[in-house]
Amino acid sequence: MIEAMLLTALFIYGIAIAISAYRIIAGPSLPDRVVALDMIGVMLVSSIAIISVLQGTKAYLEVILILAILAFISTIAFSKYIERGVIIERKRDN
Amino acid sequence: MSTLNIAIIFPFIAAIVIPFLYNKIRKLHIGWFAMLVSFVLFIYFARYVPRIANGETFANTINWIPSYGINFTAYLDGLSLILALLITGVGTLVILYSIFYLSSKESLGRFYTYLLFFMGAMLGVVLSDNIMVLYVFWELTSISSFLLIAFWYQRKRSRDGAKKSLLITVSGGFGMLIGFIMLYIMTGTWSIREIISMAGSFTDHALFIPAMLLLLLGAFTKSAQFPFHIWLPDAMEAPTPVSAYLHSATMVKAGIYLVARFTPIFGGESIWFWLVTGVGLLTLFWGSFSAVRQTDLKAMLAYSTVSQLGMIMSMFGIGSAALHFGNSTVSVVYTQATFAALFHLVNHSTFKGALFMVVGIVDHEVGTRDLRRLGGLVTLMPITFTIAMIGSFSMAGLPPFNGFLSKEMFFTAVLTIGEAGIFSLDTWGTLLPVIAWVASIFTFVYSMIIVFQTFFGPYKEERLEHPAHEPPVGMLIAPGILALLVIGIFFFPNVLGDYILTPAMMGIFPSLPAADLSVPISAWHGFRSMELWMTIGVIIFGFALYKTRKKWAFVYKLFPEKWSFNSFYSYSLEKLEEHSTTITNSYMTGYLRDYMVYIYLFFIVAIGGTIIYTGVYAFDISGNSSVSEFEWILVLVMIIAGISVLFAKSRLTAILLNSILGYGVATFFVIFRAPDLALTQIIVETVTTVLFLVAYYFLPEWKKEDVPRKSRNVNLIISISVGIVFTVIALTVQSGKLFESISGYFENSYELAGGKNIVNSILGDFRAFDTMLEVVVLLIAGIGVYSIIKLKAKKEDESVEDQ
Amino acid sequence: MNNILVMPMVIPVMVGILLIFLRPYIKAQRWISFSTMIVNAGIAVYLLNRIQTEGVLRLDFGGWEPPFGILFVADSFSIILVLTTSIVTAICLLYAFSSVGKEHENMFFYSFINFLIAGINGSFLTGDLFNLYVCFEIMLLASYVLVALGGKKRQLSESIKYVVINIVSSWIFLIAIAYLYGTVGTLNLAHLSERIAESGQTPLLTVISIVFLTVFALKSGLLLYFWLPGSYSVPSTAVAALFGALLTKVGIYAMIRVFTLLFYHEQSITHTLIGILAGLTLIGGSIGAVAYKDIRQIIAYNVVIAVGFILVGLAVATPIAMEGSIYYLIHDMIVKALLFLLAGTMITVTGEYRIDYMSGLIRNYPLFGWIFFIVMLSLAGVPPLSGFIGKVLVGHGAIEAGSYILLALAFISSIFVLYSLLRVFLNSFWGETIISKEDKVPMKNGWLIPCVLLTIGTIVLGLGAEPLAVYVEDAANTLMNPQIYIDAVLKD
Amino acid sequence: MNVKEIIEFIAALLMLIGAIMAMISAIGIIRFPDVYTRSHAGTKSSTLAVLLTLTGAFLHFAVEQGFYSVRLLLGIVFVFLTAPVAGHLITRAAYSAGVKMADSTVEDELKDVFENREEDKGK
Amino acid sequence: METLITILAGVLVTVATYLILSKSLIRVILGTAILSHAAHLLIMSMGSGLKNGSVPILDEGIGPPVDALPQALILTSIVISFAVTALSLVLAYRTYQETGTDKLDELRGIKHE
Amino acid sequence: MPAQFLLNVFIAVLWTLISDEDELKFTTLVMGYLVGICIVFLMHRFFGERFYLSRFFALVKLLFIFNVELFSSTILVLKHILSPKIRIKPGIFKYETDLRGEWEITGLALLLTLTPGSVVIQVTPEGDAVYVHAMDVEESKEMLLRSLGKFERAIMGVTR
Amino acid sequence: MKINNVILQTVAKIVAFIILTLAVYLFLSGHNSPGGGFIGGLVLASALVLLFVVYDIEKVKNAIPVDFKKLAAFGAFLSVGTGFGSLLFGAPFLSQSFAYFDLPFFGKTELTTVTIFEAGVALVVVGVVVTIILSISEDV
Ligand code: NA
Ligand code: NA
Repeated sequence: MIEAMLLTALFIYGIAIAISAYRIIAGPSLPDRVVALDMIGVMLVSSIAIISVLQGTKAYLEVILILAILAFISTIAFSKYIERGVIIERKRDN
Repeated sequence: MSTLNIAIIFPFIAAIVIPFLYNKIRKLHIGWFAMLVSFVLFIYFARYVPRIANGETFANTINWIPSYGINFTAYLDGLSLILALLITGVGTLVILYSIFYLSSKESLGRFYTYLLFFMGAMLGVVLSDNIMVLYVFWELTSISSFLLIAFWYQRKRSRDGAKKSLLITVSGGFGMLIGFIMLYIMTGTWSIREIISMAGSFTDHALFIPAMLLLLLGAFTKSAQFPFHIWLPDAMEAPTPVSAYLHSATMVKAGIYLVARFTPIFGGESIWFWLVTGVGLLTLFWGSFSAVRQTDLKAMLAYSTVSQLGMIMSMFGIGSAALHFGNSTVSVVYTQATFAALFHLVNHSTFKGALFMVVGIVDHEVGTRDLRRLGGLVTLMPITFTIAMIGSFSMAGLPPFNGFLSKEMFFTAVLTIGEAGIFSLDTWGTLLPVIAWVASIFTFVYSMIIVFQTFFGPYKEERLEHPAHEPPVGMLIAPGILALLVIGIFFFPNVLGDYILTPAMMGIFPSLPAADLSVPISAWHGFRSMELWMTIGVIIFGFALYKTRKKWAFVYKLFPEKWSFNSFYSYSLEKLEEHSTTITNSYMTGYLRDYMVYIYLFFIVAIGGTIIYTGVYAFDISGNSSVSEFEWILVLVMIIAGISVLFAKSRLTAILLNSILGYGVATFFVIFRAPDLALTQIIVETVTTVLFLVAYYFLPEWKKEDVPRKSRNVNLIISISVGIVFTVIALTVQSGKLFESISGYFENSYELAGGKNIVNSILGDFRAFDTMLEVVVLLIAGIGVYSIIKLKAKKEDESVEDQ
Repeated sequence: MNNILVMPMVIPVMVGILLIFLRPYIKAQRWISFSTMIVNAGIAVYLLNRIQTEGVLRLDFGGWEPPFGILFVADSFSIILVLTTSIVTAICLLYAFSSVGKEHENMFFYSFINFLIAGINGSFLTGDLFNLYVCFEIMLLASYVLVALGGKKRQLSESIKYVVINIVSSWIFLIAIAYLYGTVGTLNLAHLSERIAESGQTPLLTVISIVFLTVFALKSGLLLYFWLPGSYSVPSTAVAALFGALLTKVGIYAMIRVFTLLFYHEQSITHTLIGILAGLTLIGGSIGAVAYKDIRQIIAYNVVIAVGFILVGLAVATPIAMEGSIYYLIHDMIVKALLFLLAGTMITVTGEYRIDYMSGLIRNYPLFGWIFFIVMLSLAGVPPLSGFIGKVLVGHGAIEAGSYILLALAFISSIFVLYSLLRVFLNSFWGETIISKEDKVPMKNGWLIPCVLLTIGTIVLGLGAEPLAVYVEDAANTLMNPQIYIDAVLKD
Repeated sequence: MNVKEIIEFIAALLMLIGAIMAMISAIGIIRFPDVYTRSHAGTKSSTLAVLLTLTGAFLHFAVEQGFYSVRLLLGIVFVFLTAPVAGHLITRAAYSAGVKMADSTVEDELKDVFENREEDKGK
Repeated sequence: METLITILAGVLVTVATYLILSKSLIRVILGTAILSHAAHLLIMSMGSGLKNGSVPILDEGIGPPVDALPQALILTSIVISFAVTALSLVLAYRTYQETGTDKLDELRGIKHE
Repeated sequence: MPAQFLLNVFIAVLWTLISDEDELKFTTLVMGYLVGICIVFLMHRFFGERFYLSRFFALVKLLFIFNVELFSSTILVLKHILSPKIRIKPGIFKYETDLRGEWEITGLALLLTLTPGSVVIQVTPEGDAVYVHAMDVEESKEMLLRSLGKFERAIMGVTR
Repeated sequence: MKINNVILQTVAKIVAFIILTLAVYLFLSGHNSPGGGFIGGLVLASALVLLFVVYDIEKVKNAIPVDFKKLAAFGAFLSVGTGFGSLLFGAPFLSQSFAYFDLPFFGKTELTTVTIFEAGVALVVVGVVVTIILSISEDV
């Protein structure tokens, strides 16, 4: 039963991801898409947690961490790109 | 090391020495040194005459590439000797002549280097037993000829002439090379003597005829046989001594030598007979016919040479029939044609050499060779005239000059061969004497033109560069000697015959008894001989045609210039370049998309074609692992995201979608039990995204692709096909695994490499080398990026760029 | 222990790395790089002779037994190529010293060259398919940088095409490896050969072999040579020479290796296809070589022709033809380097690219002109220069195998080679001299000496073909008898 | 049912609830009218989902393998730390980029400040 | 699963190919990035079964591990594709900087005759 | 305050030494630390400072408040999402805060943003006010302001 | 209105430290669990990327005054150098050796040349990623 619950959870996550992906494709604005991608990242974190429970291995715990961190970095980069165009400045004015 | 090999190499060494010597010694004409070389060699070869006449032959081998049986074997027999003597003898005379002909302002060092280089190469051709080495020297003669023709390389005509001769002779040489290789394949040896000893044993081989044809291609191009003769008139751009030496006396005889040399192997074959005889006669006719219309003395001599070479060639062809009858007395009759060929070979060298020198003298003294500007020189240049007359009359076949003798023998040959009853000669045989006779008439005509047009008639000083007078004595010595030979041979032909020609015959017909090969030469065959009447006919008709030549000159207009082989040559080269440019430009568009289309088309056609041809596609999903709903959704999301990239209106959207793909792949790595990969993929994906964003700041936003619908459809079809091919093979592989993977071994990574993470152990230990190199790849990319960004072109560099 | 086997690759790698630290010391960089090549040549000579007595050598990295680890395998074929590469590179480096300029040299130029050579030598030596891919990538990455280094407009726009096309071809390589691994489950070449032979090369394997063919056709410029004329005409002369001499050769090497060691069971499909491609390449190259007046284009298409010619030998697949291909490979590496150096120098001294804008150079630079003349003859296969013996042997093989069309195309193509270069010689070296003695750019010894050395190379290789014969014969023999290679790798 | 099984069940339940919340958040980013409101759903409701799911996983490993994963806790901390920043940054970026707010928006006190800034730039 | 993943890879290949055939340099580079995803999925699917086994970390997994070799190969390949993508992006940037265009049909180079 | 911590560690080590077990055990150290906490708490007035763990307790309190807010507002947002017709009136308002310094401002922003229905969209350059985007200004502004106040106080409990 | 980045910068500081720690952890644990030189290096690099994005090049460079090109080269030197190291012991190129030692405090510890090799890998990754990003960003 537990496995069924986990699989269901995973399935639901999958749908959630699919819905978010729709937002990426549909937009309309770029920030919309970034929001959706960020959300996908976070939901993948959860999904991988469930997968590792299902597979019974701790091997993916690093993946979870790394995904959480790098989705964040991605989002920062995208936001900064939208806001300023340049994402790495030589010298910041503030 | 035998002196024979040294004799071949000697001129080469001298050729190398000359430039140095030339720089050191300025006072003495460097030609004297070259002449000494040539003369020494002449004496050297002359000393062989008695022993060769006794039937001896000489051979010596120096190893060159023994692994492939290619060795430098020098072989001297009668046939080689005849040419060696011509090469060195005429060489000596030509150099002597050139010393006075060429002013010391010319680059004499270069000239004599080339000339001696040629002499060595030519000796190599006639003295080599190994056909590969023969080929080596063969090409060297083409090259030296090329260099000599373009001696005045500033002139466009010289360059064009040189180019033409090189292209034609070297191309022919390439064909001949293939022929040689075929011979080797048939016989297993490169040695001519060994091949000859096997003659007859491989005539049924499939390569026999191709080898023969290719060999003849080489011979015909080199000896300026129709239709390859076109290079020879243009080669007249060379300084006159060169024309006299290479393009009449020696190099052009290399092809004839080759035919003679290979007669024992191919002679007796009907194709050989008809090709050699037919092409020879055709050349004879066409050369003499064309010579008449020339207005440039040298061009006239060039066509005359073509014609004469054709005559010699045809005689060798006729003579080859002898081998059809094997070792019988019947065959001896036909060998006389070969004898005549050899005889004329020598004769031609004497009278044509003299004539070229005369033309050179005229050109040198009055500054023109144009027949329309010449005339009346007889009183001003009597000695020159005498030599010219001797040469021309000999060429025309008049007594008491050597040309008469060989011409008579030629008539004999064409007359008798019709009776042989082989090679369909009974039907076509009568044509031979007719062509020979007609050609002789034209020969007579241009010979007369040379004498009368130049030396008689009104003297037009105003149309000459310099007033006419006799040249320095030195210039007359060489042609004078040749003229004396012309007469001397007429009176004592059998000295030549017995000591030189007969031994050469033994080289050509090694299977026939030596005693039967010598032919007594006589000037008088009696009134009943057909040959005499033919000669008389030639003189009568010749004179008539000479006198009326303005009336029938229109004949030449019947063949428009553009139908000539010459125009064909220029036209093809021009069109070749033009079409090449069009063709190459048509597909080398410089547009990446086009190139990618070619590549993908290749991918689809070659691989897809093989799939269909082998019928290999197979799908078997029974071994598949299960698919959970999550995975289905993930796949769908990725597919949709992937396709959406194509429609993304902004590049940022595209990158976001690509991120989905990246994360998706990472998730699949998790699902497929690959934590290391998932980690790497996630980080690399993010860093790549950052990189894209960094670069985007500097790049323009992507606009909608304004591609024509047609090429969009092409792109779509290609993309889908590539995807299909890719997928079909992958699926087939999955259902057709043949072996267990070796990776079971790595499962013991802890015991073997002390690591529990198998992937890491593979990367860090089992396949650490890959990892090490991968680090290098990264490093290259890193510093590469730095270098590419930091190193910018200066503006002035760009200007040359955009040509 | 055969650790010396790895040196031709690892020494350049290490040197390339160290030179990054030696950035300010350009002189040191030059001579270290040069010495590296000389050392490599020495190692190659040593190995070549060891192979004659001990047979094919191997080195298992990390001591992991084949087929599990990665290993280098040295047979005569690969070492001959390593040797030639080292010599040619050393000479091109000499040229680079006085031609690339301080800005380039300061931008890790010599590091990239070393990495390029490391990649090339690694490709020749590796006994592992995936490692071959990695070695290719090293070579390619270095070449990407070298093509673009300098940052001129045309360089950049050509390098972009070069890079993208190579990325795609590397991708095809990768998937080909994946397919093969999926089917036979191993990456070691010898092991692959054994397993493929055991399966009798199933149709599927034949299909996969065509995927490999596609890759190597791209890398070597076999029919898929569109990228070549552009990208070889933009980098600095010394680099172009290295490219012209070496890069396509790696593709050719890989093609020969793969189709003699792995996929030799279905020659009616694979080798026929190679033959067709070689023929088309000869045609396309020949047409291209006479199409343009830009000397860079002319020589680039000459590279293409040589590719076709060498692969005729593979298509024909007789021992003699194989020997011919090997001879021709060596010859072409030397002569193409020379040709590119000459063309580059012509452009430098005249400032022109078109042959009809140059004239009478021989008067100003006589030695230089004669070198060009010799190269022209050598490339056309005129004896006794180096192209001759290879041409004869390939021709021999083609006749034996009855491939008359290929034979004809191969020989006709050499007429085109001759004609294309003859045009250059007649137009640019002969003719009226337009540059006066005062205006002429002085010919640097640094340009001339490398050219002279390579010229000596082509003459010596032609006249002295015999000493090489034993090695070439051994190389061809190993190629034609895969079992020799397999035994060397998989048996102890 | 022993304690272990109960905890395992609870763990699974937490994960399932997390999934459902994520699902609802996802619907949120579809249904909400503008990027600002969507970001509420996107960056935060999903945070809770992650909190629940990772807690579930933590519990699972704790009882199943006796393994108390600091990394999972760290993951939770991480999401809590970063998700709001991400939300903040995206909305800020959207605002800077001039992404329109929904028609139903009633109040924008930032507008004036921003317009001043634009004018400053103009000078 | 294997079939599904292969088809996914095939679709990615199609997309990437289409992108590579386009005019804009950035599209092309993006195409090459997607191409590598496809290759990696393919290599993965070439192992001995995608889910047949546990994580290739001893102690960690239960039962025999999956085929680890393809994973190692992919890792190498990921890093190499990263290097190449970085380099080509920089080239694209420099090309645009020098020539003022990122349209490949305007980057044909010189016209020869 | 570091002094308190060092003292605590010292006690823990001492405890371990006193325990004098056969081998080094982590649990013993933890036990010693707990004992130390008690001792330091009793003694902290001697240092004339706050007990160093009081901030910890404040933090726990903050987290608790936050979690309550998180759940309540999440439910609010989810309700909005799931309601058949979304009737929200979003808007941006300015909130001037007494908090100063990067950590305090950041803390407030994080907490506020994490609670659904509100996002900090800008911080003034002076750092004395934040602009908040609220999902439903009309209905929930009051509630938001209340929780903002709670957060402010809780943060100050930790930092000051 | 100037942008006040206080939230981002504050959080980034914390996050960067966590990532750095994680990087070291992943690097060291790679032999027996996911991680290793590549991954450790990549994580480290991404921490730096984060700092570059959040702050600016000058600030980060002042804080970490390293020539990343040389760092990368040094890393490559280490990796390739371990290969040469095995030559000294007459072992085949790139032979890795490992052994277990009983160290005070650490207990039974495995020491292996792979670690040096992987350290080199990690340095290259960090050096290269940063070099690439800086090269483009600094070019104006
Ligand atoms: Na990303
Ligand atoms: Na909130």
